[in-house]
Amino acid sequence: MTESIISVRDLTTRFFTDAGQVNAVSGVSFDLYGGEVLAVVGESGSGKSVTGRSLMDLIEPPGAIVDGELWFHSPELAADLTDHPDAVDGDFVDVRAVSPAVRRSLCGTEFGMIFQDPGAAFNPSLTVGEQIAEAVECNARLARGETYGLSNLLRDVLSPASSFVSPESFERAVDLLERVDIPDPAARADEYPHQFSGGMLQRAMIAQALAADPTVLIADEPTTGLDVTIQAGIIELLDELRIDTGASILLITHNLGVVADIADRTAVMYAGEFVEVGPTDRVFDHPANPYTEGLLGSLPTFDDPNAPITPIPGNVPNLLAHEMPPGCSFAPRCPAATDECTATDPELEPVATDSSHRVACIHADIAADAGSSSLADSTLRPIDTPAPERGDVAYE
Amino acid sequence: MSNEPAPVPQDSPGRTAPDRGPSAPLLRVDGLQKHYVDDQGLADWLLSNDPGRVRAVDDVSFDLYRGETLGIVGESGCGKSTLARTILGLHEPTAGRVEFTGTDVHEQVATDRKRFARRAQIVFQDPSSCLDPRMTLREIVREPLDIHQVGAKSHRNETVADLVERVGLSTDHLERYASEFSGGQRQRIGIARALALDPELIVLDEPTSALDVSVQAQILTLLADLQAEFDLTYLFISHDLSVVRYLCDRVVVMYLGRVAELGPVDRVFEDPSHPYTRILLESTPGRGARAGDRKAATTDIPSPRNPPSGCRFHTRCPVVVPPETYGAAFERDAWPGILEYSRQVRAGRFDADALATLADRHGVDPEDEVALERAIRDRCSIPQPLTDEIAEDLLGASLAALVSGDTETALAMLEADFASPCAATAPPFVEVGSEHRAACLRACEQDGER
Amino acid sequence: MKDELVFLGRRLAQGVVVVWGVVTTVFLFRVISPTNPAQLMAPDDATPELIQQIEQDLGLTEPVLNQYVYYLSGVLQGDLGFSYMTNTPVLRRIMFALPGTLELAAAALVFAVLASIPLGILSAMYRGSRIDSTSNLVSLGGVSTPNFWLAIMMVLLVSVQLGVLPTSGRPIGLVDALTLLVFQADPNGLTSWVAHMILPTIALGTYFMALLFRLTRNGVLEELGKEYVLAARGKGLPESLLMYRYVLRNSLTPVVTVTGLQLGGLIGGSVVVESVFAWPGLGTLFIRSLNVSDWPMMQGILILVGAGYVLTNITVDFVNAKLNPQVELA
Amino acid sequence: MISDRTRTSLEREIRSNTVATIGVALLLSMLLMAVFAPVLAPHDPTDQDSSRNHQPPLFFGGEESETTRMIDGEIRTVTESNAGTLAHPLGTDSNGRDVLSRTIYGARTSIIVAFSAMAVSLVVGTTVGMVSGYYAGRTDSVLMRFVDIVLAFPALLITLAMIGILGNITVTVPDPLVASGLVSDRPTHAVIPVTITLAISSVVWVWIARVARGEAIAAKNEEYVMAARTMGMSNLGIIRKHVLPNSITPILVLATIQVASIIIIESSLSFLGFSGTTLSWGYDIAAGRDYLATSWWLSTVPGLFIVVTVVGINLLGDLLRDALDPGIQRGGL
Repeated sequence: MTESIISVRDLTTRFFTDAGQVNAVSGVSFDLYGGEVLAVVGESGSGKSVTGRSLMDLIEPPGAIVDGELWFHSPELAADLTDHPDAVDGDFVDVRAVSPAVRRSLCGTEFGMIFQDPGAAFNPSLTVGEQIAEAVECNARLARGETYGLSNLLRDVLSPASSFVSPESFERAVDLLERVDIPDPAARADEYPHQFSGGMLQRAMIAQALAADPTVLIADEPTTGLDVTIQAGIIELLDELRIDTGASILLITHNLGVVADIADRTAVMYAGEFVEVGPTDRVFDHPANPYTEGLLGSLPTFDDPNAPITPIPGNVPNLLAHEMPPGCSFAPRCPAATDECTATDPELEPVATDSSHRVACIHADIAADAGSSSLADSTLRPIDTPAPERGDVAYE
Repeated sequence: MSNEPAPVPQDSPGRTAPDRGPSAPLLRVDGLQKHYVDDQGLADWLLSNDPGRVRAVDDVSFDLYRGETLGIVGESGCGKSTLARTILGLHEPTAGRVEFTGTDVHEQVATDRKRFARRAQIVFQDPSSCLDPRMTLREIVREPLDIHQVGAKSHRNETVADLVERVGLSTDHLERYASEFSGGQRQRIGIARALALDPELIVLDEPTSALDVSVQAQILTLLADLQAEFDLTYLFISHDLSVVRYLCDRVVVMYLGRVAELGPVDRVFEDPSHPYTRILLESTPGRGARAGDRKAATTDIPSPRNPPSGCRFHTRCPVVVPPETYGAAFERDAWPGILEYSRQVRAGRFDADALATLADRHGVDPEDEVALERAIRDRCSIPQPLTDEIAEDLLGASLAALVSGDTETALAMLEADFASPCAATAPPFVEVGSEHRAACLRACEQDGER
Repeated sequence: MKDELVFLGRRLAQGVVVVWGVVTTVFLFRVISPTNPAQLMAPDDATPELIQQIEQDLGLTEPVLNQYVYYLSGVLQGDLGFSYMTNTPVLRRIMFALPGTLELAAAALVFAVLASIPLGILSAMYRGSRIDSTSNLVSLGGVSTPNFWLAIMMVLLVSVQLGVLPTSGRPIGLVDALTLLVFQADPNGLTSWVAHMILPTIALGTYFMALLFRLTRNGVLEELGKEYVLAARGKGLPESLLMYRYVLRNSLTPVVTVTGLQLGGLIGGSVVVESVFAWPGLGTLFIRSLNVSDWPMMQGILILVGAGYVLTNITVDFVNAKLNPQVELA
Repeated sequence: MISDRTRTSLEREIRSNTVATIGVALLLSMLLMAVFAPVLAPHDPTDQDSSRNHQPPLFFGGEESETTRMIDGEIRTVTESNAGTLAHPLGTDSNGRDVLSRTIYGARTSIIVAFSAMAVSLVVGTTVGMVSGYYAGRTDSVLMRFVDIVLAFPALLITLAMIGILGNITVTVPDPLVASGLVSDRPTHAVIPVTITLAISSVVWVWIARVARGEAIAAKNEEYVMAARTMGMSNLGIIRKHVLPNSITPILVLATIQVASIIIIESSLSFLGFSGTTLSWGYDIAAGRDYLATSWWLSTVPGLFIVVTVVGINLLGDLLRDALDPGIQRGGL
């Protein structure tokens, strides 16, 4: 539970558009621990989805990951890759430094992705069962070391039924559908995506992500656009899967309520950077960054209807490089901003009271020995102290 | 800007809330229905196909009083947006009436839409679609003034500038096109446009659901300020219970075109009488309940095209009323298990494959029907045997049919022998507290006991 | 099965309405046209009485509504009337000219499909490459060149300058050519058929080739940007299978639709191409009838082509609905 | 009518797309040619002279041949070269008329027919489409069935049938450039082929109507139209102020692209001999067919002009579509 599975260092993803360079993700570093749910929250355009897609290596032109390391805990792969000393550090492998083929095999098997809009992430002209079975099959073939050659393709083109998916894979797909609580899975496997409701399709999406027994699930806004009752079911399912399979979940969302319900730790993102990371209760009860505070203050509190809401003034900046404010990007909207804020861009530093809670704000109450955890000398020593065991730690 | 005469108080037949004194409601919705009927071609007529019918709004009644904010909450397909548009006369109702200060809205709209337009306006949900992209901020906010020829032309630009400043936008941006504003700013423009004619009622159709949290907060505080300043009445449509709780005085909870519960926000949300309201509250994220603690109704919401019989919520309801025929202990001991059993049969969870898996898991021979029946009862937590003998016999027959592979008969038997009154009768709308009403047979029982 | 019947029933009912409209329009054409058929049919020195007699024989003195009812009931029984000029049944003449046009249109369609789709896929896959820019240029030329001029230019180059291919006529039909081949083992018929087909086919098919190329290229490009293609990559699907099962199959739906619907356009285009190559088909027949105001013949051709178009439309919709699970049949 | 953003994206598109710029330039030169035909044409396009027939274009020909001619009352045998001359840079036809001048005048016919047919179609098609899409219901069904009927005929067949009905109507108008005395020795009147224009309009309006209807339906469901209704705006007002302005861009893009089809239909009709004027590209191509073996340029030159014009229009259409219609962007950002 306290073992780090992924260590991301200085991830930087940019888009090179006609309007200019967009700094979608600017030097993000974090660890994801075994079996935890780490939530990345932020408003639209904060770069949280791009972070998730960068981990999956799904950035398409005109975008590109321009910098960063993505260390993945895989002793087997590390042992295999003896000829790439740069890409290996102990049991960790830098996914960004390995060959594209190895990277692809990791992204399909060890990392599963749940997309925001399941309606767009399923091919409309293949049945849901078939598509999940494809994921199963890809994984099985990879395990057996089989490749898919031209002769296979010819057979697929010429025969009316696909020869790619074996009956066993299809059966496994039905099992997966049952696993995510889809009623009558055998019949639903033969239906097309448009015959599914949004909630059911999201469950099918999760089933597809589970096809390869992933170690890490990246869930990109898995409940957006769903009704609350359906959304609650999906969150419940994710929590259940985390316990059953031991997979870590990187939950990308804008819904603070969902975060409070399920996440062990929370990372708050603003303008392409992490501005605060820490245990969820800690971040929600004692926010150290004025932006986090503002975000929480913007939410109507259900159980105290008379509590006033205090909106953050202004708008989320767009991420065009030449339009970004200098220094701390939240400074123009920040009630506590001083001249200093526009001069320096703050780094994540542990707060004084709790080293598992880190914040990027020069006005926050930062631990005295902050300098020692700068990224320069951290190789794979987790930069975040491990997540507390669920419910074991009480905060003062 | 205000030149609307004060509405004449009307007699209201017995439905006025006691603490509002003799004042008549500003808006009264009475038995409103809006059904969409599919187009029927020649071929359908020849093949005598029944045209499809979407019961978007099906018998909705409530009153809206001057100065209050009434929330309408519900999930997608519950008909809340159709309701709003029908109230404003944008759709012709299939049945029922909407009265605005005592006069029928649809008669008024048919004869003089403009007069009604000055009394009721709407703010829309989608910031990308609510403004004409080819118009500037000035043109958009001026448009209602131009249509109604309010004041002198030169005066209108001043009114526009006032409105724009009042909603928190800069008059420097008057000549900008709608597409150049952010989502939150567009929503402010939409509000300024709605205010231009100085209406009494503003319908807010999910005005913040497409906005980020920090912007939503800006719009919510703006709406609250404007209400106090211009003495507005709001009909606030939303799916977000926290927002409704923050902004509204009373709330209508809708499910599949019908009103499930209605009452003051505090009472409805703190002591809900309808199981659907309870589930909505439990599902609302961030209320401290950890995932896994709730019993959310995770099954799909049925389609308003083919709504369930009786109480529309009974297919997802955790507290369906048991049939009356069996003994008193039946509900406590046997009913939850039987309910679970019938839901699983209906969902196809006991087909041949599933039975084989079940047998395997329980370590019994799949050919051994008695053992298999026991496994099913185990899985659905049905006690063995039921205290009521008749019930036991009937359940046994259904189980026997199921393990012999005849799922259809098993289901038919269940539906005949263990039919809940919830599936048969639509519950009446009963008083469960002061000004607090709900449509649930359970609530009726309490009502009867009182 | 019921869904399919309902779908077909509904579309056929609509189709019947459209065909009835076609027949009515075509009837009105004749009524409002200024030419007097009796004048055309009568000898030059005919007396007014004779002309009146002919008018009476043709039923032209009847009220228009009666004429309409006669015409409509005739059409319903497969009787399209008699040609003013030759006094032969219109239907027989049309049936005689139909194979020429059908063979030409079908050959042009096959040529267009075979040449455009592979090129469109390649272009989209290697966007910005030399293949792509060349194909784009060719397709721009293809949609911008009138088919009759292309035909003349080909005649000029291939036949006048090189002297290789025949430039006019249709000495033998496909059925006869095949009969000859099968029963008399004589391949000359087929060679002649092919030789005479080549130039007209290219002339007629080039525009559609260019059109289909653009559609295929755009379709594949659009499909490549879809999120489910990204998702399929994420799950590790082999790239070749992904191209086939996700990109190509989905992008072909509009191509199939347009191919079906362009049959009408091919028939229209064949009017001019037939005229260049002295091809005995519907187009030549139509122009000849137009020049002598032979309305029954023109009406017959228009009704046949219109009805054929409506039927093709229904077939294409049906096939698409069967192929594409998102389209509901009912 | 065009917003700043649209203008910026148009400008960007023009700057970044040199091919399209070439297209626009081609089209503009064709337009100029049509307008200033009397000034630009070196000869009267109808001026016949059998002594200089079948002259090849400049830089072509050059074979010498002996012919007998009557010169100064005597019959002499002279050696003549048929090399192209600067006086007739694109050669002469079988009647000795200047091919360049005829082609320049031919542009007029094509462009007059294309623009007037498109103008008629735009007015009729947009009106029908707007009414049909906005009011929906029975009006829509009736109008759309009618559209289906027109679409059931191939465009060329129905235009031919219309020509059969209308006969060959033409209107002759005085050429303003000649009338003003700017140039002389040019045809004093221009012929406008009314029948062809009407016949082509009778199909093209349908294409416009279909797109206009789709746009009207889309615009009608936008929330700003609902807002206008709650403000009490009349249906006609809504169509005029909101639906039409927001539908006009795709309609104009389609109209641009369809002008290319009209030019091809017009040239096909003239080629078949139904133009109503002899000064047209299609007519000259047809006339040149008989001399393919000897005078290749007769059919080739007018055809090239058609292709250049249509390419220009198609490039402009692609440019407008890319710049104005975000729905059909060419991938990428």
